[in-house]
Amino acid sequence: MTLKWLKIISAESPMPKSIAERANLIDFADAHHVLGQMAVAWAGKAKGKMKDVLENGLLRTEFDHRMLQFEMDRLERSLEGTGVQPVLLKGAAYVACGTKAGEGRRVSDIDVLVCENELAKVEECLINTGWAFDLGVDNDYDLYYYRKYMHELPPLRHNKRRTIIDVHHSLLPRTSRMKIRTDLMLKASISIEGRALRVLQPIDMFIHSAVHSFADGSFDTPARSILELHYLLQHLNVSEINKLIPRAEEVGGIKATATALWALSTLYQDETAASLFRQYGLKPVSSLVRYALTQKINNVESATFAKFLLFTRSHFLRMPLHLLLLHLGRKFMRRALKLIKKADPQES
Amino acid sequence: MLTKLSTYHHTELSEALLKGTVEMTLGCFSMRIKATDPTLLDFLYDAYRDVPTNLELSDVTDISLKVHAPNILRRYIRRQVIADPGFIVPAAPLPPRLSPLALEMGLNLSVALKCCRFTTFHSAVVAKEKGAILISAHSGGGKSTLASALMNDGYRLFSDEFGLMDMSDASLWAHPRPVSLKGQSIDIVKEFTGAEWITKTLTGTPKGDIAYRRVRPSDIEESSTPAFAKLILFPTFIEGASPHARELAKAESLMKLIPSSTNYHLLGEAAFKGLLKLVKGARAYEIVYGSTEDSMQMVRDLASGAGL
Amino acid sequence: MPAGPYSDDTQWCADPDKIILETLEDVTVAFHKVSGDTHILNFMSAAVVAVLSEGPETFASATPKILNYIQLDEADCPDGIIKETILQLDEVDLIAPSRGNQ
Amino acid sequence: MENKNDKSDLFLERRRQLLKMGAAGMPMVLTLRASAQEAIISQLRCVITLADSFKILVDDSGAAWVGSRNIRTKRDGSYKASSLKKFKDRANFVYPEGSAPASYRPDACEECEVDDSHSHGHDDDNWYTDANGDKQSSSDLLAHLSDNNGNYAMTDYLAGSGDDDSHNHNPACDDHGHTQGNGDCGYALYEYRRGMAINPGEYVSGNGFTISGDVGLYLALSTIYADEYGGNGSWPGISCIVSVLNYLGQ
Repeated sequence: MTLKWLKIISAESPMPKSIAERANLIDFADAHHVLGQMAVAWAGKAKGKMKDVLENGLLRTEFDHRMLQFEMDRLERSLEGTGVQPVLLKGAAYVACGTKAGEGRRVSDIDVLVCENELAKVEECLINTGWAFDLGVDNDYDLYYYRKYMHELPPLRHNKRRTIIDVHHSLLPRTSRMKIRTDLMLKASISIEGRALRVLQPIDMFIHSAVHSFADGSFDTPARSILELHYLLQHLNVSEINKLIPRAEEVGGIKATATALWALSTLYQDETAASLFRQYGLKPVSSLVRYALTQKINNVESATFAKFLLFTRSHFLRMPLHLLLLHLGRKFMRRALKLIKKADPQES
Repeated sequence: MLTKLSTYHHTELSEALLKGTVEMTLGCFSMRIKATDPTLLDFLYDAYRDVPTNLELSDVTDISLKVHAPNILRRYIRRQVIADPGFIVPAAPLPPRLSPLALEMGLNLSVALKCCRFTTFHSAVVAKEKGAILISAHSGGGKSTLASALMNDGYRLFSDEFGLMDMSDASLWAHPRPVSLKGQSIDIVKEFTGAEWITKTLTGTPKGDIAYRRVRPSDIEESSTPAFAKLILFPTFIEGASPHARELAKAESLMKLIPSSTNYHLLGEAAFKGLLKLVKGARAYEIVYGSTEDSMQMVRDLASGAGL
Repeated sequence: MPAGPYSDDTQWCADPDKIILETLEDVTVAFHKVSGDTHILNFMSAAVVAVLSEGPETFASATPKILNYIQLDEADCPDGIIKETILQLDEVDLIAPSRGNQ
Repeated sequence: MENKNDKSDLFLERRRQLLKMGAAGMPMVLTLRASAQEAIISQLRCVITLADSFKILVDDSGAAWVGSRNIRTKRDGSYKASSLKKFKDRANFVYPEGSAPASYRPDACEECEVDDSHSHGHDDDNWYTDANGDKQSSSDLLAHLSDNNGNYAMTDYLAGSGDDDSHNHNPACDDHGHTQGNGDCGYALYEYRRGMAINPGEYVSGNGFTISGDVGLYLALSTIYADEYGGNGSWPGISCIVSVLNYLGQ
């Protein structure tokens, strides 16, 4: 793709004149799961087949949002009377609080954050109402590992609806080198009107999205991540923008935030991001990582080298070196689990 | 404006296929095809001969399909083709001589999973002026053979694979691609339609022999006119069985159609309301038959009973 | 399986705005607008939805109204079947505890 | 409210009967499962339960070996060459290059050149047009795996990418232009346990078919197997896979 497509998707640049380019753009937007966002941005402006094609994207995201709505209803029902108010994260949060980053966004599962001391209660309620740990996590040791080293319960899948919920009690794994002050973010979270659910405050939403895209995740959906960060930043008012960097320092998300601002200003020419970057004299990440990110957004298919770098990097950020050395080269935890188990018999 | 595919020269069609600018329109969907394989060219001339085609895109398309070797390496080592409707399909990579199958498979998947403007039922649809017959698929039900026989009985073909329902009024829309025939049904259909309407047989596919019945120019010319279903059939073919029909209650018909839809759940309330209109407006039967002749007599009777 | 905690004092109700009910011959079809699921109700579950659409009821207070609706006596009705039906409907959100009324 | 007088005794008797069945566990609500997931439906419903554990070893060319032997590892976490070789020699199934989808292939062990035009980081203005396009696959991965330098390199690399202090370092190559192997570059191993249930239909989504997770690799190889041998043979779960493919090919 070309970087300028991102701005066409958000309707900040005009539709390309060439029909062939439009067709390629549509294929790109679809493959990168941003066709629904493009449909919202172009609502009322697209004509002919373009309108039909965008409608396909819109109908799929409308479905996602109804499913999300239903799962939120079910979550509230499951926790009714417990007083626990989970904080919705990512896509679910954007959709639930009606921010622009949620419009037309695809959402496939629901991520929530609760206090560590509420975790057991939440687990009990969900298990009692038809949720079960998802396939693959089938023994006590795996469960133990999840609780000990990761930042969430294993994913729970509903036995009838087959939907997935991820319950986190920390925004990053305990093993992560980066320390994010989940407690501060939880404390500042705000309730959603009419619901027993909460969302992060807008500044924290941006910081968390940055952490998720550039530290926790491996920038797997670059077009979506960039648009998401752009909309989240756009949503902040002046006083929130002024607080963004100090808050990122406070909660320990400054590196990811700096990378996000760099990515927005370079890959999306986002003025707000660029001026924040200059104003605070932020230090970008290594050129190699920048190279990898750019490769990835430019050509997702052929950037396997870049992809590997990011994969390794995201794992590096999640685990201390001694664990990582054991883990690297596997996409899943199996071998690491066995080795840790051997090395640390008193733990199991 | 409407240029038939057969009027293009081999070289120009082949260049446009490589560039990915071949645009074909059939009823409610337009398709953009990109392909690197020459086998596909012959198949297009054979099966899509009369289809309106452009070699430059006139607009973006409902469906965008690339039929290509899975990766560069494989293209040289052992050439294989795979259909890529813009998402990853765990479909069996097929040897190049079966690229027509990859194309048809990819187009079917694209309609089933990417086109959301219509509620899509896995079924064949044929129609006359007074209304349409929707033949719900059911493996071994023989919907393609039945649809082919009905075409020879004066019905126009909407599709042998998809019932496409407009949710506002439950009207059915046409997307008349070639009718896919498997195994014995190739000869059965050849007999009543004439060998000149059947494409070359592809042998040794993962599903045995496959051939396609070409769509008639009349089916294509009328393909933007919708029709309302008057009759819904759920056929089962049992070798040697005597023909039998059982009328279904509306709720039964609804309960059988919902699981046959690829996107009913996705489309929500509009699909439910459309489906109610569809089942209320049509008589529905479960039919069992042992030969195409048997089934045709029974279907003719049911059709006239339903006002067709 | 219920969709969440409940007690004998739980006030149950159906929200007619969330559901489209359609009678096809002797079958009630219930479409849930949010989940997008289509449910087939028998006379018992259809009666529960109809009664709880009129206003919130507990298991106990709903029972005579439901029996009256289906024209059966308490003796005809196996123990617990009304409660069980309510919980099945709770699972798919065709009914729910009424908010702020617990 | 229904009209009592319209109801015959027989009708009420049927209701009593139904309630008894309800008390015996017959559901009072029937939910019609219809979704894009189950779209195409009955053929997609089969579930594979693995009768035995197995492993899939994938190299950077996408070739794959399927077997059940253990592959021993060295202290640093990399595979023992001899054990790798045994696994490959005794594999139950071998797939040629290009079989495993790109996302499952490990990175090749890089060959690097000492050439400023190919090093990143020294010229920040150019960094993103300066593509590392011509990486060469290593011809002898095993040699790298047994090279201690690889471990040093990985540690160094990690520091380089994760730590701001050394962000001008190019971790893919060391300063001397040596090729570096890291622990498992060249091979990735996926394990499938006995008793694991695989539902190919779940990999159909509103968004299309997705090849994801460990199961995705298994599905991708299964389709290649099906292409070669159809529903016959001993590949685990092949008949279910073929029934799914039969729909897809319809």
